[in-house]
Amino acid sequence: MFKKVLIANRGEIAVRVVRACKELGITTVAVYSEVDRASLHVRVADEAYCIGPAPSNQSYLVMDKIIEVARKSKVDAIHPGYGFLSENAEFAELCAKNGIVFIGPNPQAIRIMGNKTTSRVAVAEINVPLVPGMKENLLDEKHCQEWSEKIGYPLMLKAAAGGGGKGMRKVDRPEELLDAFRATKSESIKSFNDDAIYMERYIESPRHIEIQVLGDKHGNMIHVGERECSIQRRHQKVLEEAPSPIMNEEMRKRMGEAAINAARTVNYDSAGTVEFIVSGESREFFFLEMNTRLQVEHPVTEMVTGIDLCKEMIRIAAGQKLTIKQEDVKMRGHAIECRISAEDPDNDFLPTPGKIIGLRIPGGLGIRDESGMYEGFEVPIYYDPLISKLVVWGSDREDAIARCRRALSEYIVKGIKTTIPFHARVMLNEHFIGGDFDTDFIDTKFNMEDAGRERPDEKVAIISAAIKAFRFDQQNTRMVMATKEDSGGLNPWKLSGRIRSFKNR
Amino acid sequence: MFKKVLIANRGEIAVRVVRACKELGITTVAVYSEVDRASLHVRVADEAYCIGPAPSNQSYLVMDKIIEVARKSKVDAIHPGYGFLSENAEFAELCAKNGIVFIGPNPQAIRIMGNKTTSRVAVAEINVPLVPGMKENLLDEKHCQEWSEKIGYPLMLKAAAGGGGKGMRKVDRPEELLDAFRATKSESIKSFNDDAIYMERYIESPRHIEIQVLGDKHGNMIHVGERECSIQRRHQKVLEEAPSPIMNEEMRKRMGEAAINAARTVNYDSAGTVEFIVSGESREFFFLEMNTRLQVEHPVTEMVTGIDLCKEMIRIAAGQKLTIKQEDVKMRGHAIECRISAEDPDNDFLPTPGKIIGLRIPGGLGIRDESGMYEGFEVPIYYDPLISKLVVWGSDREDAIARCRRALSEYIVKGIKTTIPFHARVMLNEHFIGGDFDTDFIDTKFNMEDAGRERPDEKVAIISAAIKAFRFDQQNTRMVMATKEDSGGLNPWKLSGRIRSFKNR
Amino acid sequence: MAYIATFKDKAFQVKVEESKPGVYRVRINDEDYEVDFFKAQENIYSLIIDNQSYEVDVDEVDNDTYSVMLKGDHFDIQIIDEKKKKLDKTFAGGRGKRQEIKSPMAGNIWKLLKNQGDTVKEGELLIILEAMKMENEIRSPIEGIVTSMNAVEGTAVSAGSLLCLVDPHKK
Amino acid sequence: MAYIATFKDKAFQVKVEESKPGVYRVRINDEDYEVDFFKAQENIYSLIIDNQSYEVDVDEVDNDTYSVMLKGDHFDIQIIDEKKKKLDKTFAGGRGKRQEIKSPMAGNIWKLLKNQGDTVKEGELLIILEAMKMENEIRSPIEGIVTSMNAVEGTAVSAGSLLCLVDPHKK
Repeated sequence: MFKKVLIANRGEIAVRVVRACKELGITTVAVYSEVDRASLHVRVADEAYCIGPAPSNQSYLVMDKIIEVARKSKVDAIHPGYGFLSENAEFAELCAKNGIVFIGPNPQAIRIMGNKTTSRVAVAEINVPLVPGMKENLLDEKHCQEWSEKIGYPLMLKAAAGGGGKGMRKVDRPEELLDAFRATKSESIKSFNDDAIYMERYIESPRHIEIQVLGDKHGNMIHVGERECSIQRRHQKVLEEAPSPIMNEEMRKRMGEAAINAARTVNYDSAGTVEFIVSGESREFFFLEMNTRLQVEHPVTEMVTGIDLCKEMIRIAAGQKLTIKQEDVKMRGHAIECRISAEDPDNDFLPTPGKIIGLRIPGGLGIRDESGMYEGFEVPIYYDPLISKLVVWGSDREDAIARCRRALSEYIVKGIKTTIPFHARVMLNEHFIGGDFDTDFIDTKFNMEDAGRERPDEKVAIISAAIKAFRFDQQNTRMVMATKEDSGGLNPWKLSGRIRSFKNR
Repeated sequence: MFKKVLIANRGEIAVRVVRACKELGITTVAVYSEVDRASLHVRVADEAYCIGPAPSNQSYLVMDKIIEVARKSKVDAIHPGYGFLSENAEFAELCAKNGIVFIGPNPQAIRIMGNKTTSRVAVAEINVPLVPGMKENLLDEKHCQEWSEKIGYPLMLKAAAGGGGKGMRKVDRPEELLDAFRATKSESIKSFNDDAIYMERYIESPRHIEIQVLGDKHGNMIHVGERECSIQRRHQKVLEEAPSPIMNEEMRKRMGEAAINAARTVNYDSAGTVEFIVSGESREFFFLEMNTRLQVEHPVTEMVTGIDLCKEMIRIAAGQKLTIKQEDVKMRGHAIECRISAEDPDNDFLPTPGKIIGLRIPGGLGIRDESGMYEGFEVPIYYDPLISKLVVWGSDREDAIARCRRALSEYIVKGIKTTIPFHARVMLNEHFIGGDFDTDFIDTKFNMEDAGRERPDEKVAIISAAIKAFRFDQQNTRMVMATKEDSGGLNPWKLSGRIRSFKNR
Repeated sequence: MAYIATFKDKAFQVKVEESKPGVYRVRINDEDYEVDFFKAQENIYSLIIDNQSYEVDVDEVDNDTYSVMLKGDHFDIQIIDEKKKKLDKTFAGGRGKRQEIKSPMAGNIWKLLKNQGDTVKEGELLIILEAMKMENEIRSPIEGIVTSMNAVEGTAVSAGSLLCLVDPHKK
Repeated sequence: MAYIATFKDKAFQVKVEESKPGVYRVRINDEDYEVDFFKAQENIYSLIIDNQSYEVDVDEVDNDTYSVMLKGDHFDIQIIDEKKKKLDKTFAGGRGKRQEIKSPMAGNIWKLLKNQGDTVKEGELLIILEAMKMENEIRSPIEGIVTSMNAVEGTAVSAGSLLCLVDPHKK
């Protein structure tokens, strides 16, 4: 096993990896940008190195700086977390060149699976179902016209290098096609510096369901069940669960086998995720892409299977054989993850960087906190707004939702607005409770249903605000009085700053 | 199912029960003493009623007050938690008389199992093994002499009404017998207002292992595995785990059957615990007593079995049938509970009531926080010093210990001393890690081993304190200077109070 | 003390008095409430009203505006001293007067969609602000004319900086 | 600044200077340390010393005495200004002088084991204090005579109250 590991990341995922390493007896090395001196991952790691200014292209994304720290601190391996350098084949190769183990799959697997087109070509060969569509890229407008006739409407245009919901466009009618073609191309070049796009069928009531796989360097490969990730806002996952409410054993077996087959095409040798789009109507499933890293939502799988994916990934990288057999993988109960972001759900999810001045994290049975924040932490403006994940386990889906609702009611983050109230309202939504949703649900139906919600505790809110105003007025009066009496002529206006500072009591 | 439940308790167990009720959709009613207005259980419950002054015999123990609130708030049932009225048969009967369900077993079960002598008589009849000894009480010194010859040395003298480690005395030699007889009798009358004592064999390398049972009102009864509770300080449990490091399937089956048989003698119809003393040498096990309530340490069983004992207990009280069958009870992994108390482990565990001015609770996979405190909470002097329980799950015992060590290193409680450092050091102790301990381990071996520990980070501690002193001195100097310059002659000594208040920055 | 509370364009007459330490009598329009109000943590209060227990998170976000979190829901409530309210009326401007568009957060000006002199509709996009890897749209709250554009593309702004002014069309 | 640090009867010469904001140069006896000292939360500091990261919990418990928690271990460290240390020496009393026995916590006096005029051995039980359902034993730190017993059975005391005085035997 490794003696020392560098974590080339920040925030909650860096804390997650530090914890896994500590529990394995591995010394941890954190890297941090100048604004991240106060970050939790720096505080919990055994060693810490500053690697440059705040913007990630001057720190977390600079491969040479990371390698330099890795050599200086004499680590055996680097864990990339997610984002940043986690799916960069060049970085994985650079690690190898420097005699450092990259905790992830082989670079070739990253390279093939990192591109939608090459990955589709790879898996198509072994009969993993693909959304009916092109295996190559669109050449020009004429080519686009031709394919639209083959595929039919509605159809999707997608950036080959796309991800995170960017560079996708649904086209409903032929007259929209060419405008959409140009717009998708230009968005793709802007976002990914690559204008390659392709076309495929639009799947009705699409659900996003993914399969977690684990492969080792000795040819063993298992899947550890699915995650339902259809609760999305603008194509970004905001809430995930395991198992999927629409899954049964037979379908899980078929999707699991498809995922293993897809991973085998690149001799996958780490923890990875094969994403599928599933028609909520026909229950057909189609390969979307493979993520060659630990996912944000990996904890829900851990909660139901009892497998520590982060530790398994480290063990595999250290050359150990998988000790878990497919038949040992048993799902128990149900898990839900709420992504807690520094965003204001009552104001179009506007980011809300700032200082966390108060914090109460929910507790009790079945509650897991995956947090990168703490009381007093200043959420920086430079990085992703994800500050924490609340993961909840229950004996079944109904129990997990009830517990999640309870946990969210205990969760308090003061100083900045977060998405906690949004999740609390999702947990009360009838369609969500019924498992009846697709990837468009939040953007289309939920918002309308949510806006019309009742607010039975309006009076209590008014009472609270009024008493607070009253207490402030009383205190203010007392202080001004006291000042007049005691200060022997000191100008009370001079104290106004001080009085103000009492306002937030 | 109940619509509304009153929780006749305070602190972490009241919070535990409120959470279970909320997750079941039950409205919760808290009761609180005057000093407990700020307690967490009042904040998380849906309703709250003050029931009198701080001392528990004027509030939490006053049956009539509790019943009055129950009637006023129209609850269907009362959950007693542990301690207070939880093992009071009279209270259970009073509930019934008022048409309120007591969430616990039938009063007769409480009555019989609440007394060591009657419980021993009951279980002896159905061949549950007892520590070789008397089934009646000692009459006088002569009677004591006679029995000592039958049992042999070393032997134990025990108060019939005893509990919590009080009223027990080991006697090694005949010449100590009569003094010990008198001392145990007087301690028993002082502690329990009852001088009945009895004698039994002393078990070598005694381990305290208990079996959790669940029985319903329809005659179904299962056991859900054991808890190892041998880590004790002065006969008080401080750390528990499940499973026991000395257990195997065959022994679990035998002890589980013995526990079910013991519970059946009183038609046990709730969650309950049958405690055994096990010889660490011969592995013989003997019935000690049955606790007819939820135990402090119930969470470790929940973590390994996935069964919510608190919810099961409520469902049973509501008349539902047990849905879990004996063959469905599967243990997965290993769980450890550390009791976090307001006590100073570096000062003979002296209680440390006071205000919690800072709090960071550990997070991540396998960590469960069962806390009755929060930042800003003033731990009152009137009640038990238990303020929180840290419960940790791991894939096996080694993993659980590693994770517990990691979690304790993240746990910060500021303002009062707690037992967190004690637990951190237990997790490093070789005998504990090896599973090699008995109920005397902490009081005898551990303290010596612990006192001789190395302190490799002495220099870092000195650096931290010195920089803090330096920063204070700098700030102080700057402030005095500033005062001299700005105040135009104001006496700087007048500001000393203010300067002091900066000291703890 | 007498206040006017406003929530979602509804106004309520509110009277508050402290009946004993920590206990308040609150009248909202014609209903009376006896409130045990306890500060549990910084800006977090435990209220017991007729034995109903509430945990309420109240921040004063601005002069007279309180942000209240209660059972997972969010309320923005304005509390104004009754006397002051009368004064305020004379100054009342609202949507009929000049709008100062301020940056809701620290970030970078990614794009200007309008320039000084441009006319805008209500809800029309003025500026795109980039922060935390997200593009945030700043829209005009009224129909009118951009009378001043202070934001400059590619520059950093802090929360609360004036980005531009929109004046209503003269009527 | 120069200090004398004392931990478990060992004394250390300590020099501290701020080399740049938040970075301190600390010399302990002959060893030099460059310390990045960051206040993360109230009384909780993140230290980076030669790229080693430490989280340290430091409270000033008393004048010049610091309670330090570090990696699950606890250190009581006295930090005294070097100049002040020299002064202090003349007042040094320690175990040879009168001992004021103070209550370590709020509680009730459950039992007095000694009365005024009794002689006591070092470690002998003086008083049993009850708090949080526990009996807490107050013992004599020295051999001597109880010259004053201020505690009264059955009464409540607050933390820090004087319980009794023990004078050493005259030698």
